[in-house]
Amino acid sequence: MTLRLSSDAMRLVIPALSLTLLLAAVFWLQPRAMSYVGLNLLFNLAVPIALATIAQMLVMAVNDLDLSMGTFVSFIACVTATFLRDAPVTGVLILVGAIATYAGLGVVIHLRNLPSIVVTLGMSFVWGGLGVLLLPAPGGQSPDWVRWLMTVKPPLAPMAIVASIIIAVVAHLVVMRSSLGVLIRGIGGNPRSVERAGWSIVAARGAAYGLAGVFAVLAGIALVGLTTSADANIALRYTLLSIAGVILGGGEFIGGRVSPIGAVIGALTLTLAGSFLSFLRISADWQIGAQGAILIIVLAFRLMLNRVEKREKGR
Amino acid sequence: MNPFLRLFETPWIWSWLASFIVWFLTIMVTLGASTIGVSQAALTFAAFSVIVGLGQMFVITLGPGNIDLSVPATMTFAGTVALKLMNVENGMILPGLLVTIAIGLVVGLCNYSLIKALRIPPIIATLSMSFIVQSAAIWTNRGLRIKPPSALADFTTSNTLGAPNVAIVALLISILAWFLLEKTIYGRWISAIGQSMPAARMAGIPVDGARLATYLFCAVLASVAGYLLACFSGGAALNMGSEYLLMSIAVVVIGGTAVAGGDSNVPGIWGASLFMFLVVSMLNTYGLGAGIRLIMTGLIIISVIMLAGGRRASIR
Amino acid sequence: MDGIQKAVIAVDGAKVSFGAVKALDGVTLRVMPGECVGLVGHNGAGKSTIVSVINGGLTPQAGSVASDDERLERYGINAARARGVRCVFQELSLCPNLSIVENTRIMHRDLGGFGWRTRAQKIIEQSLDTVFPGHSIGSSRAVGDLSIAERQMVEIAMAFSDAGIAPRLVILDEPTSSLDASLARQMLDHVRRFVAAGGSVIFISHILHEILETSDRIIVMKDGRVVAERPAHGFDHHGLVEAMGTVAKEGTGQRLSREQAAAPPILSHQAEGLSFKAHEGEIIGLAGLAGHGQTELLLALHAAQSGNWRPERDPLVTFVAGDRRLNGVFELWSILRNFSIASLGDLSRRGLILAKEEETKGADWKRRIEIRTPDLHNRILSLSGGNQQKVLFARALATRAPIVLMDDPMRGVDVGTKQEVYKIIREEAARGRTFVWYSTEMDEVRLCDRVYVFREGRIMDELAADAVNETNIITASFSGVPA
Amino acid sequence: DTSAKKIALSNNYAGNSWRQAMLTSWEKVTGEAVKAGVVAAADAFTTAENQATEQAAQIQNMILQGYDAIVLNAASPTALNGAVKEACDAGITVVSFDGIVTEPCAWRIAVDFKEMGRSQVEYLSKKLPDGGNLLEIRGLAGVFVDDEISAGIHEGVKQFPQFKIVGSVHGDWAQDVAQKAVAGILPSLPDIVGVVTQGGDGYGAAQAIAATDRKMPIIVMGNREDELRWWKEQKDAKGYETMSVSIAPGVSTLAFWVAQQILDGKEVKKDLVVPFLRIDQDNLETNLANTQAGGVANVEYTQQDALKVIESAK
Ligand SMILES: Nc1ncnc2c1ncn2[C@@H]1O[C@H](COP(=O)(O)OP(=O)(O)OP(=O)(O)O)[C@@H](O)[C@H]1O
Ligand SMILES: Nc1ncnc2c1ncn2[C@@H]1O[C@H](COP(=O)(O)OP(=O)(O)OP(=O)(O)O)[C@@H](O)[C@H]1O
Ligand SMILES: O[C@@H]1[C@@H](O)[C@H](O)OC[C@H]1O
Ligand SMILES: [Mg+2]
Ligand SMILES: [Mg+2]
Repeated sequence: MTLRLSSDAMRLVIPALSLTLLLAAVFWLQPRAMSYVGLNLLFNLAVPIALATIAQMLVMAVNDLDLSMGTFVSFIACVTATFLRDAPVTGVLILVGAIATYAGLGVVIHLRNLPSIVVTLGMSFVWGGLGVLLLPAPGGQSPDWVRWLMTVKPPLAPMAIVASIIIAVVAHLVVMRSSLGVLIRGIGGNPRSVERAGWSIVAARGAAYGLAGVFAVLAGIALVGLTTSADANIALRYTLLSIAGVILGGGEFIGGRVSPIGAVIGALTLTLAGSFLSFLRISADWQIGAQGAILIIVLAFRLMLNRVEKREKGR
Repeated sequence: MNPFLRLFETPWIWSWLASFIVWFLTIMVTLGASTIGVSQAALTFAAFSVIVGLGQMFVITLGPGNIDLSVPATMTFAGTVALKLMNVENGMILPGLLVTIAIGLVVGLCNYSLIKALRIPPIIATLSMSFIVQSAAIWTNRGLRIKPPSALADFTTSNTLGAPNVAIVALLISILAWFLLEKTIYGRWISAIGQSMPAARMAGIPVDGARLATYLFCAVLASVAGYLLACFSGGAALNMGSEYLLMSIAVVVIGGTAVAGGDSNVPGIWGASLFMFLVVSMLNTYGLGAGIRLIMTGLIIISVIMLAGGRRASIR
Repeated sequence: MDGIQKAVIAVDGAKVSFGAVKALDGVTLRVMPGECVGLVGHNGAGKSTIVSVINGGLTPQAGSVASDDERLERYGINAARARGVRCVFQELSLCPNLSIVENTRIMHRDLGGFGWRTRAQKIIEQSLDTVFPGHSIGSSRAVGDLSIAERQMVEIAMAFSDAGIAPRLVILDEPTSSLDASLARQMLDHVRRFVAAGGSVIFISHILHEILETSDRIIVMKDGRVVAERPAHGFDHHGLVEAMGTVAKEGTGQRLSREQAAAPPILSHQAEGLSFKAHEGEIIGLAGLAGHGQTELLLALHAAQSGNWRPERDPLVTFVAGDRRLNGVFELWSILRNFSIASLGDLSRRGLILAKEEETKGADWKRRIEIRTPDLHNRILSLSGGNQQKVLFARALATRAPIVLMDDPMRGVDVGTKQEVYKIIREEAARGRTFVWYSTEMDEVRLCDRVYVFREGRIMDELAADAVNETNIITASFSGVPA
Repeated sequence: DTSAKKIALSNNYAGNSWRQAMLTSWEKVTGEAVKAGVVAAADAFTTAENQATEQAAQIQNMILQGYDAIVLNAASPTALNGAVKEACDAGITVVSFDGIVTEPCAWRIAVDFKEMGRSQVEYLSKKLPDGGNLLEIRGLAGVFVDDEISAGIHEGVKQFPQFKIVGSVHGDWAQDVAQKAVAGILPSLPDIVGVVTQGGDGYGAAQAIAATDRKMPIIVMGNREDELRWWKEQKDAKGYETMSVSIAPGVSTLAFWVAQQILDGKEVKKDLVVPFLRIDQDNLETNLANTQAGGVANVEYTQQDALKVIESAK
């Protein structure tokens, strides 16, 4: 065996390198960030994004796309800031129901052979509406244990870093190492062969969606822990962020090619890119445009490394 | 099979059926007295969704992952620049339109350059691009609302033979789109690309040329929609396109176009656009609050797709 | 039951129809332990359909399936697998995004539990080593990174692998279509070993000598029915072809060598190794072991000659795909649209498609190469694999391009059809068309005027006229000494 | 002395004319202040997507950048509390305005949005003593300002029961959205005498109604130039009467001065109230003349004005 990286490992190297470079740039612009507190400030809001990105990744692993991720996380945030605090039992029941609904969606999408984009587009209205019903105006309050969890100060590394590592490891074990994970990715790769091996694709798809629901629920809870309260629009941007995070992390839209560790890195990169920009002090008119530019630059970097990799492989 | 039953095999019938039901429920509130009013309003506002939806449909036809998220920003940018250029003068209407089209072409070109040069999924490329275009819109006029030239304002807000002018414009564009898809080589090309890009390439289709043309077409339609909408609503605003992000995608998919690409559908866009407007009007009319209204909208979208979905239309 | 042995699988009077098409019209078939049953028939004869019935993927509308004399009422995929029925399908059916080990996990449902990776790895590596001794496929590689031949090897090894329930009946539906001669040999040897040890095999192939030498018994199907069933020694090549009902006009073999080299080349390419040249009216073969750079050369020739940005008014090259799922068919489209896509330039005026001319040309080619379908407006996927391949042929030949690039295009095409296509190729070449033809079948390579032999991505040798023969090609592909 | 202090503006949204006017005022007033050496820097930051999470990250970055004060127009009154608390803990002064935050450590410069809604109905009751049917145009669902103004309007209707709200749509504070929503519900509505609004939606409503053959009701305007100009045209043509009310975008400059005063060591009450800016039939012309084409009627504050506001709150 030569020392050639597997395509899975290569999928990881590129996002990791982009993150490192960006982090170096941030430290250079703002040396203050190079501290326990600084790192936490840079990354703590990436924790819920990372969870949502993993959720999106699970859906993408079975060749679907979830356009309701943002509204769903918002809805969960509303539940967390209201029921989960005031009536924990009801709150937990609602969360379980939400996960079951997700799994159900996976089943329905499979059985009726529906395009996931449309179903989740429809669901995005439903979750949004439920969120507005729960919290017509922003409010509610984070349960104390959630707040504690998100502001805990572990030794050595700040919460944001520890949490990101835990998320990455758990997701990696579930998606890349477990039988269920293989099955889910197999469906993305070639559903027919999975079916011919005697598996129930419906169940596996349902499981993928259900698992996505679990991670999305965790994202909503974590988010409230950071913001202390919620509203129906609080996480709308998670839909696109989570998709971008998966892609940045080396995942692909079809074919079941995903990388959980990459997805977490992608989420961290996206968050960091925002900070990098604000440290650059760009004129107000172009601040929004600069966000686009940075996405382009990070992806261009990914391409460059990909090229290098291809050349290596070619010989 | 009898022709009536065959109608139910067509992918667009469900969006039409849904919008008819919603239309009927809406006018029944006033026992039919609001028929003309509701119909005209629906046609008027559906027209804008139709125009952006058509462009989005062409892009979605190109296959999985193809979607243009820069539609809202392009609408805003074109609307603001055109109105600023025309500066309420009727003589500048044509130059305004030309600049609008030019903006569409530039945005489309940038979109495809990013997709091609960086080999990134279109969804991310166009998202990045939309931020830049939105910034350009802010930079050019900082949100000032300039009125449209009076002739244009009159044109966009009035009717011809009872049909709203904007709806007539949308209809003409739809016919053009249908013609492109069904009768020209270009239509075959994009359908082929949507089904399999490698196969299209090996069949000698100029894949990049066709995809570029499609992104240009989508961006131009978005900018024209922005131009018309700005004139119709009495001025361009920085947030005027934001509604049309989800809308442009929703009308395409509800209309029966295959999300996986390769199979598009013009009549469905009309059904879906009318439906999206009418369902909000109906729920408003019945006095339902925002929460309930959103939930109902979502459930109706899912029901429509459940009825229409599951059967892959066989196309010739 | 007449013998002491019970049939591993016995299908009795199976009927399957898809709409108007009777895919199976009362097929009775039994497979005994320790025998290899060869299954042949023209494209669309019903071979793949009976395979689906046996492996539980398809429930026949009439008839029954029995195993070990036990009639199975609720027969399905899992019941079949539990009885040791394994299948290598006609199209590749692994998950390309997963590693070989992970695919093994998918194929064996009860491999789960802690440490399954180690177990799966052992199982598949063992099987690969047994079937293809000396292979160099690492089991941690992703299937998508493998060459098409390697993938087929993995599938075959997968079917023979044992993870608790030992395989008793292995169905091989055209398993050698992407394997070169030496790999095919290894597989066939393994089939004999497997059968000798008491296993059963159903072997489907259009390469008749493989069937003749490997099977104990041969079943010939035609139009959904079994039309002949005899011990293998009861058939010879000719008899088999006759039983299939295809009139195989024996190939005239070698073409008369002509004075092409004098004309200036119409296509040339500097690949690694010797340089590639093609002259007008030549049939050029690309030979060598499968996956040694032939397809890459074809793709490079195609890319160099076709525009990605603007349509080519007079394209120089056209392409016939071998991997039709990947770069051949447009699945949503009708047969007609699939046929006409490459020649739309000629079927249109100012960008507008002339529907009538499209229909006429389609009907014309349907007749010429006998595409088996009642209506060209049917979807392409309603055709059998071989017939789909014919459509791709027609697509390329119907263009005006003077050069036709062919990427092992006869995979899964039946003998009769092959002969027809060979004839068409010869005629077209006589009219001045040039063919560049990659083939894994020696018979086809021998039809060429000139042959380039590949090894490890380079052109190692060039053989012309009388030098094009099996010995020379094999010598060149293995020794690798450029002439 | 605050000449070494750095102040940042954290703004969640720049997508409408009100926000653009707000940013322009900020730039103008703080630019002069920096030049005069009152403060060392006053940088404005806007988030791309109008989302609380994004703005929370922005505030956290400001902490890292070492600003002494953050002036804040918040995407949510509560969702930023975590980040605001972190800023306070880092010793940073946080002053919120327009979109205020509830975190106790921050200052608030609030407009009484409820009163803004109620006063609309009160005005209508004077113009139309007999009352009648009203159409309500709301802002963006789920946002604090929308809820407050709407609550005020409903309070007003309770106070003047001769009015009845027969329809309610969300116009998202945007003319085109309002126009679309109104056009959709209008055909099914009975006669309406008035339209109560939130700002940025009056002109859209007027256009939708003008497209039908209904009599033009009294539409309460929201200080946008296009609204005022339309009103002026109607007034000149047929004596149309209404009023217009909104918060002045220049409050951003008041917030700036308040932050500067706090940094200077001044005792300032945590809750300050600014009056909303109301335009009536008689001062329409002057206000219109002072409003930039396509902009919003505005008031900018000086340091003196700010001191007055601070004093009067004591
Ligand atoms: N799912 C299906 N729907 C419609 N028709 C089908 C289907 N499957 C098979 N057929 C038809 O059944 C007939 C038998 O097909 P089958 O695939 O069994 O042939 P085959 O003998 O395997 O041919 P080949 O040698 O080309 O592989 C064909 O005419 C085919 O068109
Ligand atoms: N979706 C479908 N619709 C209609 N017919 C189908 C469909 N899928 C398969 N068939 C039929 O099933 C048969 C089997 O197809 P398959 O791809 O297995 O080819 P095959 O019979 O092995 O052909 P060949 O030997 O020519 O490769 C075909 O004859 C085809 O007509
Ligand atoms: O911030 C709000 C602004 O965005 C909206 O347009 O008008 C009311 C303001 O409070
Ligand atoms: Mg077959
Ligand atoms: Mg076959």
